[in-house]
Amino acid sequence: MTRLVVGPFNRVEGDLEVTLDVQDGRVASAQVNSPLFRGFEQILLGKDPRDALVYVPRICGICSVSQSAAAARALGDAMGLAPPPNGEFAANLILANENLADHFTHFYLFFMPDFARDAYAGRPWFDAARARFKAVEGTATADALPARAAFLQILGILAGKWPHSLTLQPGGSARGIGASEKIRVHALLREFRGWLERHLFGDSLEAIAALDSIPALQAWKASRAPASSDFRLFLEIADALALDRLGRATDRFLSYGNYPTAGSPFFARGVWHAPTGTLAPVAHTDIAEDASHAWMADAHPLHPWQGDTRVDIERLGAYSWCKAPRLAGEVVECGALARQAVDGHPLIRDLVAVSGGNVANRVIARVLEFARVVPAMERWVRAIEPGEAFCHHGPMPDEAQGLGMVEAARGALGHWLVIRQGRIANYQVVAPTTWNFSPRDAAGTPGALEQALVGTPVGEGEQVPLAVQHVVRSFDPCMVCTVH
Amino acid sequence: MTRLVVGPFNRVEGDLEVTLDVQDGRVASAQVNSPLFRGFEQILLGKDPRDALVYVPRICGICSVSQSAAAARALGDAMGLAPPPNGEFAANLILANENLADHFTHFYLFFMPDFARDAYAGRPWFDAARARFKAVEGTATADALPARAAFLQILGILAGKWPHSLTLQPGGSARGIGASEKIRVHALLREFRGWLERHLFGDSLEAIAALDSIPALQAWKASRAPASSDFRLFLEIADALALDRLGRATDRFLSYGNYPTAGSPFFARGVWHAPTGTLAPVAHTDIAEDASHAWMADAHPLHPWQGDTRVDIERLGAYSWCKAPRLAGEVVECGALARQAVDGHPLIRDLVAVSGGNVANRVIARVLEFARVVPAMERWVRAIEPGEAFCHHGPMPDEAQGLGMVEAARGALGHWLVIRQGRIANYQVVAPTTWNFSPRDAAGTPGALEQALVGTPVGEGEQVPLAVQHVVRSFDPCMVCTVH
Amino acid sequence: MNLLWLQSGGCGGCTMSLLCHDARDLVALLRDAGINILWHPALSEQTGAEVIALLESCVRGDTPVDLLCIEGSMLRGPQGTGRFHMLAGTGRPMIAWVRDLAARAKHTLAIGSCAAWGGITAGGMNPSEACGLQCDGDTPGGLLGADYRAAAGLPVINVAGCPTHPAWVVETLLGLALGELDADGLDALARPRFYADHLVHHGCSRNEFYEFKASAEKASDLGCLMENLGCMGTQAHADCNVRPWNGGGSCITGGYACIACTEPGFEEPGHPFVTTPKVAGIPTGLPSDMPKAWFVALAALSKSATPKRVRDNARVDHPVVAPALRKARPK
Amino acid sequence: MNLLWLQSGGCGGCTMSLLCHDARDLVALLRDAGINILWHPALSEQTGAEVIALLESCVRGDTPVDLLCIEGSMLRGPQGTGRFHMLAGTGRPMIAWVRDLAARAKHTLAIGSCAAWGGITAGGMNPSEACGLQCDGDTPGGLLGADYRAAAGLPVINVAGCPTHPAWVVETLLGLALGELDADGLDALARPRFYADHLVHHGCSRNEFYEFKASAEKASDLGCLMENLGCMGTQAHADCNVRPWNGGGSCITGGYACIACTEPGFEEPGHPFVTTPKVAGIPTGLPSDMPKAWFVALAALSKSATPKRVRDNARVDHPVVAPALRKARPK
Repeated sequence: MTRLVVGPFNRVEGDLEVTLDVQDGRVASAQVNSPLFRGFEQILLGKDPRDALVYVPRICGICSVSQSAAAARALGDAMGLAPPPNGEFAANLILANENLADHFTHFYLFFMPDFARDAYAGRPWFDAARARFKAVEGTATADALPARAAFLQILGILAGKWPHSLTLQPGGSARGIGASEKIRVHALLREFRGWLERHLFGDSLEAIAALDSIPALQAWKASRAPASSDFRLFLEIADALALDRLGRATDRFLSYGNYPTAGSPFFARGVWHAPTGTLAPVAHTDIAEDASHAWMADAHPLHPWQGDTRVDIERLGAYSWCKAPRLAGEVVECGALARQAVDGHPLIRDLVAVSGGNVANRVIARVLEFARVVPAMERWVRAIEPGEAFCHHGPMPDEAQGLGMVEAARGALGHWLVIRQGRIANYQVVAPTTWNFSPRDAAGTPGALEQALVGTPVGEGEQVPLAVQHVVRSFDPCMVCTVH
Repeated sequence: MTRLVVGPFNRVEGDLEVTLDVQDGRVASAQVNSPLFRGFEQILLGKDPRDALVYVPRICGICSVSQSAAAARALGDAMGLAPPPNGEFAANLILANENLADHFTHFYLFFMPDFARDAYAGRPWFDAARARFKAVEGTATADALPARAAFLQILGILAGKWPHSLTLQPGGSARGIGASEKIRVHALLREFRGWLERHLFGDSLEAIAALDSIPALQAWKASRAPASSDFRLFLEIADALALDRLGRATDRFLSYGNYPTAGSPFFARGVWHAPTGTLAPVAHTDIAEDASHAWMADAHPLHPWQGDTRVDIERLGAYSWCKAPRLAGEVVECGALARQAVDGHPLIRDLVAVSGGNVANRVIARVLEFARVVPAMERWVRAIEPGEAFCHHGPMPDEAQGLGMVEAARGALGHWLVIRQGRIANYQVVAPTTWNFSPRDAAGTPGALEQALVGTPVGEGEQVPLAVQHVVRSFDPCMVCTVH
Repeated sequence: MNLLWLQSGGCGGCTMSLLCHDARDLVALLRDAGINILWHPALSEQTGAEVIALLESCVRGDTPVDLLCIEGSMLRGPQGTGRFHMLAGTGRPMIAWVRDLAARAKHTLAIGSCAAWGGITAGGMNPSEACGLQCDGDTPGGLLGADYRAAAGLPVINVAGCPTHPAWVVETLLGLALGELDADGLDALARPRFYADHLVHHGCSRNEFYEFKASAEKASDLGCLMENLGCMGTQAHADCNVRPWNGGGSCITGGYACIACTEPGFEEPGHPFVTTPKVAGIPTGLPSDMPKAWFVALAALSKSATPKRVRDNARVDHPVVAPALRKARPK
Repeated sequence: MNLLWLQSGGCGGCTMSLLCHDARDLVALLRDAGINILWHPALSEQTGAEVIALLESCVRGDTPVDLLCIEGSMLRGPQGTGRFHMLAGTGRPMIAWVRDLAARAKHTLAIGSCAAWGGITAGGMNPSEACGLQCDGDTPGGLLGADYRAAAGLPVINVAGCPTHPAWVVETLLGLALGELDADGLDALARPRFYADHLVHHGCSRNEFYEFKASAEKASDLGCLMENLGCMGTQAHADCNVRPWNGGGSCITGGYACIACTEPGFEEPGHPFVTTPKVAGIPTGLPSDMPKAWFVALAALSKSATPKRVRDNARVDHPVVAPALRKARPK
């Protein structure tokens, strides 16, 4: 049994440390820690509830809008406010812009560069991968950065700046959008669509979204040369490296649903239980955070509304700053794969049914969301009615509770808010990667990544096992969200 | 003898009409007209001299800064003002930015697309040329437009906007530049340099500037595949089409010199007499405009200070709104080729010595200026001293004369100003294309283009002979400058 | 939608400006919105006869013209003959072509102040008898007459400016293509309101100087340009500072005053462009809907209130006094 | 120059913001200025042991560190142990690594308000004992001490903001690489003056509303945000409106107030962020060097002079009254 402490783990958002017990060339046990603790939940205590909109986005720079959206929804829940149609469209566009940008960043900057490592030299796909995806040096970096920057100009128009915008409000959007902004956003969306169709897919977004089964996906991949588009190249690499047999966790997928219009979400909410192929509703009351292996006091599971964040640095048995959220006591996985599975996309359901949650499927689901969400964004922007209200207003109650549930890029994000005497009495955030990268709970059950890593091959002499990196990064982890 | 009236002649700046007498598959005679007359010299009469800075840039959208610079220098000359060092650097940067952008626009948008015409289908270089240079559709358009836009952001920083900036003043620049602007301009220059090195040359600018002879040029061209860079592709095409034997005019080259630092121009002023290989100085007093074949009254040659622009639409023998400027009575050619020849660049001198002014050489000279001017711009921006003055000020005299001589992208631009009673009494502009595309003078001598077109082959059934287009566009004509 | 672009009595600067659009792929952007470029003098391959054939097809109605973009003034001279601009190769006045094509167009756009009002070409004594498509300066009418309505029912859309901002053109084109731009989107002068409802003054980086009436006295001074150097930003309908040019510039950041190039008659302000007409020391040009009396009072008061930083920086070409650090939080 | 970038008690937003730089090729831009990225957590390939080896090499001085960029707060807690952030895989507090590396760096940059002052992480009662590299809020000192000077002689350069603008970072890096940024280029808080000498208020598109004290009353209103909604733009040292974000946005164009994220202590304004503290109806936060008396007078008078257009538009989320047309030239 060999113990490897892998860190710093980069090309994730934040600082990540993974401790592995390796035996017979495979991971026998894994413990995950985000070594950074800032205490946002403590910072928020006693603040004016609206100030949460300033603090919580700064939990994370990469999913700033998601946190902001969740906070706005929690506040809206507490205040009894819901956005008008324009507010919904604007909020959807803002959130979708960030979420897709996250996916884009993950694919091009965080995930794919691992296939351009010298360790893969000699593979038939390596030269193309290296030329395209080599960290910093590859053409993808030079192409992707401006594309991403241009795409995020949508946020510049709709939310002023990114990260950390205050545009999202409990009652909608603080930014009235006129015809000019509509046109500009539309233009930017079309431009981004063009880039995706040209570089990522080599095909129309609709064609990608229409892929409805594994055979269809395979057929699409075979229709052109692997290097003809980035996604094809990934599929080529995934097949070659059998990524579909790497990083499987609990196959229980949680999605809070997202992008509501007139209250109806574009992506459905629920829990997809892959082994049984069943979809169950989500009751937030089933959620409890267990700090038994965290450097936190009071380890027994608490619903976020009762949650308490107090540090106990000397806690025995603790190895993480991360609490262990559980849904009805179960470990779940969240993210694009969960979203699409819960939403019932046929390709994703097919993939999950065959191979569950794994490195390949997670990436495929993430990429699929480009094809599904961009067209939706085009519809949302066109639906905006300049001149109509974008934001509803209302008083802040002295006593209230609020819940904000949002699908961030990486999955289910929840904000639980308690207001007493007009001030924040409790504010608990359960972020997507908190679900995915949680430590063991009181029952000793490892978190999703901890489970996913078991069995991962470790090469001879590998200090930082590549397969482990693939698995870890396939979740698109954000440690600053995980521990806040 | 067939007469062809070619027009509208696009991918030039403005409206151009060329009347050809074709004989034996070649042009026997050519007459050039800019069919648009606006009367700027009339508009300016009686105005406050400073207003010239508003009006004259709007003679032309593509060389707005050149006109502005010439006006500023003429006013400076009249007021006895010269810019401080910072003013010189700023002005150089502003002018160079426009000039290089003009070259860039000409090469990618105006000139090269002619080689992507179906008429050249079948040529070994055609596919690459079509994919790259096809008007609107070619990759060059998609690549070049953003590159040009980014490059012109230098003007956004230094002059507020483009075209039509009032930043250039008689005493320097109205825009104080700080460290931040320096850094940004430098970054934009480096970015543009990167683009040029990556797409246009496939080599460093210094390497290009260092090419000192035809053999060196040929060797450089041969070192890589023709399609490896746009310039190589042009060279390939030029060789294939013997462009060096197309469009030769008088081989007398006029350059007013440009980009002064501490009064010394970066490019020398003079007249290069290719046949004799001699360089002569320029005396503006040798300049006279002959309106004998223009729809103008009072056709005899006049020095611009005495010039008068009065329309005579019924003038017999007139076929142009363009006057015929002559230097000591001679037809001269101006532009990049002239500048580099006058400045003594060895490659250009070599080329001119061998084949004179022709389509290929003009393009080569223009492209060469990227390699020579961009590094100079980098030096100018670094030379700026934030905090030091950028503009000198002084009173406008009631009675004065002023002369502004500038090298626009297309060549020698002169503004002659007479002030009486504090108002403009006379303002005469002799633009580069006025030199190049002038009609016959009183002596019947055709202008430079008219001479260059003689002998150009005309294909069977060609209504708009391709070779003619090559020749015409090789001059990078601007008809709105020509006739103003 | 088919887009046909013609240039006449202008400088071509509006096209040059358009080509500075910050889109990664401008052509693709237009194409993506369903806009097909029939012919553009700077971009299209067709030259000469090919162009003439196209124009004639459009005039005949064989080729639909959805977006007729005219850049440059309509030169009616000399003596209304239009001969100051005969379309090359056709021997026919440009104004004639425009009239014919406009009759066929679904939308007719005047690109730039030249095409909108006559613009700079109408300066001085207007030697070329320049006018706009539907305005002659600030007088309705122009080449096509005040009553002209394109096939879609809208008047000539005056995307005015000299040059016109690339985004103004693109958004107008996209707006028409996407059906987002209708009569309500045009101001009284038929300018797209998405930019014309702004004032150049909005977002001007010299706002603090304006607030304290700390004014530039000469070219290169940092202060507000209104008091002495002729800035008409408070009257000019454009968003040049809210939506800057060329990556972040504007006339004012370039160190010179706004001359209200989007306005009809900008070419003849009645005074030297870069000077401010005054009566009794008070600029005659004021914020477009602010009474002078108020301006006088405010101006005097705010001048008195000018912090040294603002006052000093207004008169130099680079900031010499930095804003104060906030030492203590407000109570 | 070698650039080493480490993240600690922040959100990574400054990196995310940097990657939004409008350069066509950001990496090439840096490379072009001679900047070699040794390691960046979001961009570099090296993971785990490779990184640790690199850091140790830098600490030893074997690998020169010319530009040490630190993003995120320095977490001294709990009880000064720094255990709230142990660099993954090293079992060593991040603050220890930073101290060692700073001792070797030619230039040390605090990227973002977290690294500069402690920033948002120091909010509330500062549970993590967060501080900046050389400032603890608005108190000099921080992790490295007030006396720290990098090898080149400059103090920690505080490229503060939350996030920090991509151009601020790039220009600072380029400025150092090109030798354009020296001590004179830093303000009293060691922020680069090219942005810190501006106020957010400069170039704010709501300037006309500010001028007439026509204020927004609620989120989404178009008016000036200072009077009611907590905008600190007149005090915040940044050029967010002069040099907008993400292609043209800013906090204020996004519909919300500037919270002065570039300032030390912005995380605890002493009042709810988007509200304006007032005394006797007068906002306590005024333009940083403007006497309140003037504000009172100007505000009163300018409110009286407010055109209906400005007054009405201030309180809606889209313009409802257009600027008046200028019917005739001023005399």
